[in-house]
Amino acid sequence: MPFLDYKGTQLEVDEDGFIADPALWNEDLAKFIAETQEDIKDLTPDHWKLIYYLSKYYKDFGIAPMIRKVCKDTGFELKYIYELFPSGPAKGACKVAGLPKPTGCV
Amino acid sequence: MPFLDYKGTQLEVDEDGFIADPALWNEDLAKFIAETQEDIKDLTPDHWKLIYYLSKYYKDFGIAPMIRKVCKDTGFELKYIYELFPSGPAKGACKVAGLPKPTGCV
Amino acid sequence: MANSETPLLDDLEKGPWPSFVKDMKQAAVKKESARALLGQLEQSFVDNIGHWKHGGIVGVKGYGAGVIGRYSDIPDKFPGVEHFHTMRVNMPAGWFYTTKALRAVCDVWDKHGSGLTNFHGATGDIILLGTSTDHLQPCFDDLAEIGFDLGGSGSAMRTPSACVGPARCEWACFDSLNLLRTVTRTFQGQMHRPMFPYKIKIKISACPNDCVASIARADISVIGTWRGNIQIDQTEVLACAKTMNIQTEVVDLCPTKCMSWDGKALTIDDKECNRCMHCINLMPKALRQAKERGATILVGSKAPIVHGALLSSVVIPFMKMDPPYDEFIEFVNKTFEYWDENGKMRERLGELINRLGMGKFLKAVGLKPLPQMIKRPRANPYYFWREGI
Amino acid sequence: MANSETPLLDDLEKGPWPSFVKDMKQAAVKKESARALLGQLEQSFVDNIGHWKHGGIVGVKGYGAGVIGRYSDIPDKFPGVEHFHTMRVNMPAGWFYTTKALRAVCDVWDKHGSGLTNFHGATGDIILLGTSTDHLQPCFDDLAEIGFDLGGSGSAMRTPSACVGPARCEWACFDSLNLLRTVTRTFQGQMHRPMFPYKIKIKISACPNDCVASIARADISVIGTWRGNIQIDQTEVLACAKTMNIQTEVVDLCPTKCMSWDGKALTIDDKECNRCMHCINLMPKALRQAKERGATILVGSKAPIVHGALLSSVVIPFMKMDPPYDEFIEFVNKTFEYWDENGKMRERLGELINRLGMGKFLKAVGLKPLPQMIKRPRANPYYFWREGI
Amino acid sequence: MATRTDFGPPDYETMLPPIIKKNYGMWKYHERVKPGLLKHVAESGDELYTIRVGSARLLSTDHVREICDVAEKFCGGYVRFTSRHNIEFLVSEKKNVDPLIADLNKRGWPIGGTGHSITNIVHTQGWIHCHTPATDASGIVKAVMDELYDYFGSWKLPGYCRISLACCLNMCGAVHCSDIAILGIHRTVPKLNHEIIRTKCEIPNVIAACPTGAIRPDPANKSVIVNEDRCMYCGNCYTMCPGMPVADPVGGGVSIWVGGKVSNTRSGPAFSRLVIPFLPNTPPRWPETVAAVKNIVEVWAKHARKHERMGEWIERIGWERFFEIAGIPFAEQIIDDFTLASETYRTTAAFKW
Amino acid sequence: MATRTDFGPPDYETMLPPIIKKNYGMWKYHERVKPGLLKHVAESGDELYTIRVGSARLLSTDHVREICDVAEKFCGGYVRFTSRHNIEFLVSEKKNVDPLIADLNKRGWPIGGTGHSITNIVHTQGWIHCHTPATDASGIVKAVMDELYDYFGSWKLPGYCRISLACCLNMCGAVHCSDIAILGIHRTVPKLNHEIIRTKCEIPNVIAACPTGAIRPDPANKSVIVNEDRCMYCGNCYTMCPGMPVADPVGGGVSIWVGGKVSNTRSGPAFSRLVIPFLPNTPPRWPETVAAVKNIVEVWAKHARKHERMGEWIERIGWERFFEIAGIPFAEQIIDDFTLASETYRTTAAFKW
Ligand code: SRM
Ligand code: SRM
Ligand code: SRM
Ligand code: SRM
Ligand code: SF4
Ligand code: SF4
Ligand code: SF4
Ligand code: SF4
Ligand code: SF4
Ligand code: SF4
Ligand code: SF4
Ligand code: SF4
Repeated sequence: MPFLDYKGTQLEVDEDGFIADPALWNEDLAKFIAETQEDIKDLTPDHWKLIYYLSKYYKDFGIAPMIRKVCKDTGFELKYIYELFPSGPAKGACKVAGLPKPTGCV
Repeated sequence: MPFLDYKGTQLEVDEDGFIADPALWNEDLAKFIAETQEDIKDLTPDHWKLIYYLSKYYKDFGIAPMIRKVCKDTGFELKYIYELFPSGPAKGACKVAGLPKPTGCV
Repeated sequence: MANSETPLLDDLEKGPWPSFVKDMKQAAVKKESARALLGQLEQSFVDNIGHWKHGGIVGVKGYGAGVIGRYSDIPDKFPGVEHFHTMRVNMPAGWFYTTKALRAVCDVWDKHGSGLTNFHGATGDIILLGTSTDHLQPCFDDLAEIGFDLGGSGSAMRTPSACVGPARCEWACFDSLNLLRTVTRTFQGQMHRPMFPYKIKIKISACPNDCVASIARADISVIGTWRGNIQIDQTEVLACAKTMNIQTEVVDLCPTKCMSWDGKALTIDDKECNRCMHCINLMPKALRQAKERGATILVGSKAPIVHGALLSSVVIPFMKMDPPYDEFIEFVNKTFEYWDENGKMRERLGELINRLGMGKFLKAVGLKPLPQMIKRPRANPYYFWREGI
Repeated sequence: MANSETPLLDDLEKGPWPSFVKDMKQAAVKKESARALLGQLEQSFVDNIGHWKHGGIVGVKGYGAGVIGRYSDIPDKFPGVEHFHTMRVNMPAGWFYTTKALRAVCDVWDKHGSGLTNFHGATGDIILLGTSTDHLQPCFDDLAEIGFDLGGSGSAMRTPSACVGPARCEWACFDSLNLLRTVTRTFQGQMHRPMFPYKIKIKISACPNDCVASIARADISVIGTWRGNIQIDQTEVLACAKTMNIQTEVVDLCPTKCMSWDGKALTIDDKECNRCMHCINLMPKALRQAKERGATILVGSKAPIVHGALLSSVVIPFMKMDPPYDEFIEFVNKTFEYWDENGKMRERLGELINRLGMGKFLKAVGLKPLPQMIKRPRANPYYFWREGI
Repeated sequence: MATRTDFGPPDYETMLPPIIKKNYGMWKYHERVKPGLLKHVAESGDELYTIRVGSARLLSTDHVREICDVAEKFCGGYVRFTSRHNIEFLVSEKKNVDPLIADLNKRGWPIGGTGHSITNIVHTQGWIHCHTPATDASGIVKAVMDELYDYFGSWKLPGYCRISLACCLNMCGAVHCSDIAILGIHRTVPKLNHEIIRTKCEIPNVIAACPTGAIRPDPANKSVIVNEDRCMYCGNCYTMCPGMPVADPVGGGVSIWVGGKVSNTRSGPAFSRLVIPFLPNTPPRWPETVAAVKNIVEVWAKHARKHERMGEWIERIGWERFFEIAGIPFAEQIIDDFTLASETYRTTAAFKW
Repeated sequence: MATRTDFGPPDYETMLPPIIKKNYGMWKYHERVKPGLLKHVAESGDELYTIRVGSARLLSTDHVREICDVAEKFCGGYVRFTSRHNIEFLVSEKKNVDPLIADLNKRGWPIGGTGHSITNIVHTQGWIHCHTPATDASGIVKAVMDELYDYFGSWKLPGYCRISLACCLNMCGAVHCSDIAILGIHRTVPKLNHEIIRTKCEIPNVIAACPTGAIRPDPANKSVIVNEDRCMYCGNCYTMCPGMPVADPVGGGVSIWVGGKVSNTRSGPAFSRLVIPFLPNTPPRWPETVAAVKNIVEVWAKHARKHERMGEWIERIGWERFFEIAGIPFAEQIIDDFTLASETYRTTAAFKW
């Protein structure tokens, strides 16, 4: 497992840059991941809206929401989500929001 | 619905002699039903064992136990149950134990 | 009757087919309950709905089965059918009767019931149609007197039945009536005292024509069959050829296409024959089953409640069927045991097998898997590997 | 190599069939990652187990699909395949290439990847087999440069495919390649940005021979068909008769038995023909499909995960298939909509239809029930009565 | 008195006519002499004539006695019934055959039901005795048999055609495997009586009884809730619980199923399949049902090949063609949506227009 | 840089050789000249020759370039691949056909795969690239095709025989509808790593992934429990969750399925069915698997009628007979016990000994 240098500590992430222990997640870490892993310098309110939505949904249901639901609930179109997170809701937004790495068919 | 004269009050039973409101059931009523409906004058300890077993099972699970279970749990053979209650566990014992009338296929 | 009380039913007295209304009226002459039944039925014809209350649980002493309780939902209008329970009376095997026995049954029923009957119920019992609670025990006592016992009902083994078999059919591969007698006698307790998760039925047909529809409506279906070569009498074949087209009617319709006919002789490649009976049915004089005979045992058929109707499926391709039928009785016992132990409330044997898997059933009753048990292998890759690796 | 490091794989260089090991070695000469792959595969041959970690989720900007992430589980041993992602590159319809285009792809892949490919993946894509995370975006950019886009992956519409059709086949009942182009272009978004409950596939075969196996592995299967009479050229029939037995090879094998042959002319009772193609396949010069052509649309096929494999089943017996294919595109859109709205996570269209009922699907996409949609009617009596009574 | 129990039915051996006792298991072949008359020949050379007589099954004791009269006069006091509830007179002396037939004709008792005829309709209780019917049994049977009467006593049909009737989805009998099945169906959801449900029903069993999982518990009320969208009116909950009746004068009616069979001949056993989802209850003669059954019989008779049963014929021509030839409109209910539905879908592009 | 997206694949029209552009949609008929050589004749009279060449599918870029060399030399720089991953050289001038064939022969590239031959084995990634395989793909395919090589370039078979391979139950490809399918299977339950399950897996999805309902939540541990008796090792939970691997060196292996097809010809599309539940993984040449496949091909070739595909032949003779003729022992796993199992049971007394 690779490690990232996060505020002097060694933060464990997997090969795809997802943090190894989702319990460590917080807003600051989100910013750090966004910048180092996703090349997103500034998290706008819309970024945060999506991040909070995902992290709350995961806490409530133990799964990531289906994309259709994400779009419906946030009011964002999928294209726009890709503008916010160019690697997309799964690889990008979920990673920043501290969700476990999406699995299933690729 | 027919009524039985039970200690001066009118006890509602159905055509088959099952009491209309199982909530009214008590030991004394059991004796009364046994005598009037099932022609059983004396309820022996084995009668009671079966009666209590049925009424507890029904309270716990909301259904009458399957016969196999009755035999296993009471240790009574089915033939013996027919000796205790000549009309059998369903028509006889359940009636005396205050369970609702067994339904399903006849 | 100048102004009939049953104008709708009266219409069904007309027409060439025997009229049940006539019989009802005949009984109504003697019996108040039959009269009431006629009235209530007319009412149903008017109302487009049945007029019986739900359920009813009555019986005779020592038995949990054999009587179907029934009460009118308009007893004020038709007090004669306030109680109207039917008794299921176990028929003699093959539905053979002396008139003496039949008359005795009629006498008992005139004494205790409505004077109406079904010869027979769909399961095979004599149905004595309608009596009141107080008559049940006396009626049964009188039936016992003349040698008739009750049949099954409820969560019990049901009255088993068999085709006419060797009594009048040249195709019987074993003695269906004798086997039926053995089964009926062996399982008296299981028939009269419901103890199972649900009903269970056994039906016996002595050849694949299956004249009691056992494959469609018996948890355990016994169907006569044979091994070896169909016996051909070529002289009779030639005789048949005079009245029928052997090529198109017999050979071409053989499902396995294992027959051939050159105008002189009929040949059967018996190894490929699946014993469907078609050719034998069409040429009863010319063709006879092979001499080694027995039965195929199938399990699981039933009507649709709850998970859909099922046909029985093969579990024992061939079993010798000779008295005392120990092997079969042992199989039935093991099957009862497995079902009783594992079946849920109101789960028929076929449904249990579908739920837990045929493999488990086979193991429980000690049978090894054979290709004859399946039409085709599984198409899904979801199988277990139990023997360990 | 005096002492080969891959003795097991070396064995697979022998034998007449083209050897993938040779190709791997060829690539290994140039590419460290190909060399590592060879080593890790040999290790798998020794260990009897794969050596890839679970999952991997990587991609290119703006897309959620098209790349399959993969990491070695023994990277220390084979650092060359520590990252080894494949790219799914959408193939041109019909898998036609100019060598120029092919060479361009090879050049890009030599620059960015292992130098190993699959022509093609089972879904139809060009599979570029193995590169590292940092090369993904540049590789895609270079592919874009030469006009190749990525295909589908994940919970997206997958790269659709079509049979060679009118490009080289006389039996094409519509232009499969043109339709494929339209579908691919119309649904770029749904292919590149997963948004559905699961994967969804469209495959197009221009006649019932179904050379892309669409009926077995496409949520939406398009299969060419026709209405009217098969065109018979009796002269050619007679020519065929010289080299084949028309009676046994064609007429007798017609599943509907609607053909007859008297040694001079072939007759087809087209009303009874089910357009299975058998006769046309055998006599391509003599028989041609009728002139009114179009497609049958079927839905729901898939591999076994989770509820078992399914074949597609007919929902539109006949649809004209002419550009701009609006009717078909509308059908696809409605189907996506229904599935997306009702499908559970990882539930394929066929499974959804099985769960909620074909009737609901038909209603949702605006189709009326037809006997052509079923092999046979229901056998269970559990049906709804929705229109009210 | 200690009641005698478990003695079983009378031994059949005591019920067999002497000719059968003698030749038991030694029959050699049979002939179908004419409709309703079978001749069985034993290895011994003995000949047994069977005359099959149609029966309404619902018999008065007096009618049974009349049967006995006939049997005593011609058959030495022996008679049997068939698995489809017909009466069989067993004649051991050829000379008795014609007089017996004459006697039966005089009584107006129909002779037939053998071979390629339409034999008795196996049926159930209906409004006569059951508590769950969606239609009557005896009434429809009488009406249909009156109409198909000619087919009972003749051999005009290409093959066997077995008609059955059951008055509700419980399908007593073998309607699920009949050439033509007449099946009572309900079309209304149970009308809940919570008081009865609370006091008289075993709720877990009621819930388990529902094939579609439409019933869920309502613990607060000690009752149940029915998801009406999921209910397809099978009435199984009512079987378990008097508080959930489904019968309804308008909702109840008849459905028609075809193509089932039981025998292993040629194509083997098969289920009957839905072709007409609903016909109204129109006593006393159910003309719509009678017409539908007759149409199907006659369409089959006209198109099928010799020995080809309903289902064999339809499977040969295809169901899509059957609906067309029979002039039966296709209805959405015909498309299965229960557990094995996917097996009934058309998973091929080969079908007829 | 703003990446260009959603431009789609190259337009096929730019990839078609001139003869195809000219005669597009106007082909009249074709002939199978000899194994591997097709001749298509257009309404215009133009003739197109196609030479089909077997491919391992896993190609190096250099190999692809070599294909280009050939195509440039003989085919004007055009080439195509088939839906079964063979290479097709499209020759518009007849005179180029023989030289091309000679050239291909020199290279040792197999010509064939048309008509009643055994064409390429459609297959998957196996140990080359996938994370869930129970066996390898390319290795077995090479071993089997080496053994069946003669059938690729000849027409010795009675009909089409399509062989496919998938390395796990996900069945990438169409093995579920192949005449012969080689399918990787696992035989061990997932080895749970609760730490990974807890941190990396969406438990509700993992539970839903199990076809047999073997997984239940273990909320205390934020993990899951697997009912081992119910698990049939499909590996679907592993797809959803890295903490549940099923692969195992001894547990993994190969199963053989037969009788599926795709085309609508005659009998129509059908699923492949299990005949050999397990053969071990024995790289590099999987001799047991190769022998099993070869045996099935040859038994079919010997017994089937002309044009009769594997499944058509077996359905005609009966599966019980197939097991006998093929000498394959019957195994308990062959009897279905999944959701449609009842449809596969023998619901007739008619079968062969
Ligand atoms: C009387 C009879 C019909 C007739 O007119 O002949 C009959 C009548 C009833 N059947 Fe039946 N069944 C009768 C033969 C059958 C058969 C045929 C057979 O046994 O060969 C079947 C189909 C085969 C089978 O068992 O699956 C049959 C399948 C049912 C079912 C559905 C069982 C299933 O598993 O799907 C029920 C419903 C139930 O058990 O709750 C049922 C339930 C009933 C009940 C008890 C109604 C109920 O829900 O409580 C009916 C009582 C009617 C009454 O008031 O008299 N009856 N029932 C038949 C018994 C007569 C006899 O003993 O000879
Ligand atoms: C690459 C390819 C196999 C190949 O070697 O050709 C492939 C490879 C994988 N398939 Fe597949 N599937 C491939 C065509 C198919 C097909 C055939 C088709 O598309 O025509 C099927 C059967 C048809 C179908 O979709 O049902 C197929 C049915 C599956 C399934 C089971 C889906 C189901 O509903 O049953 C899975 C499992 C999943 O989705 O979780 C799966 C999952 C996978 C995954 C992503 C493994 C996983 O569980 O995450 C494999 C990635 C392998 C890798 O590392 O590269 N793959 N997969 C094929 C795609 C190449 C391409 O894009 O051209
Ligand atoms: C008497 C009876 C048996 C009994 O124990 O009561 C009986 C008696 C005979 N059956 Fe049967 N079958 C009887 C019910 C059945 C049934 C059950 C049913 O219909 O419910 C079947 C299965 C029907 C089905 O497949 O749906 C049945 C399917 C046959 C067949 C197969 C016909 C076919 O082609 O599928 C034959 C063979 C034949 O007739 O050629 C047959 C043949 C016979 C023979 C010829 C056997 C013999 O050699 O004696 C008997 C006279 C047949 C006739 O009617 O022409 N019997 N037979 C039953 C008379 C019923 C009735 O009153 O009409
Ligand atoms: C090139 C290709 C289409 C493509 O777009 O790539 C193709 C091309 C042709 N197919 Fe095909 N089929 C092709 C895959 C298929 C498939 C799909 C598969 O195997 O995965 C099928 C379905 C197979 C199945 O049923 O399992 C398929 C079932 C047929 C059939 C029906 C055969 C049958 O009897 O069932 C025909 C008709 C025939 O050959 O008589 C056919 C006929 C043809 C013809 C004769 C059509 C024509 O007139 O050009 C082509 C040459 C056939 C030959 O190989 O002799 N093609 N054909 C595919 C070549 C695959 C390969 O490399 O071997
Ligand atoms: S099942 Fe066979 S043996 Fe029995 S009566 Fe029918 S034809 Fe005869
Ligand atoms: S019994 Fe059936 S399968 Fe056997 S030869 Fe006769 S017709 Fe053919
Ligand atoms: S599916 Fe039909 S049209 Fe397409 S290539 Fe195959 S045979 Fe030709
Ligand atoms: S296409 Fe098939 S069904 Fe039609 S005539 Fe030809 S072989 Fe017969
Ligand atoms: S079919 Fe239904 S209504 Fe008719 S007797 Fe049987 S249970 Fe009663
Ligand atoms: S009638 Fe049938 S479907 Fe409706 S609620 Fe009752 S049991 Fe369920
Ligand atoms: S079949 Fe299974 S192991 Fe093979 S590539 Fe597909 S998903 Fe991977
Ligand atoms: S391997 Fe398959 S069956 Fe076993 S637990 Fe996982 S999902 Fe369930």
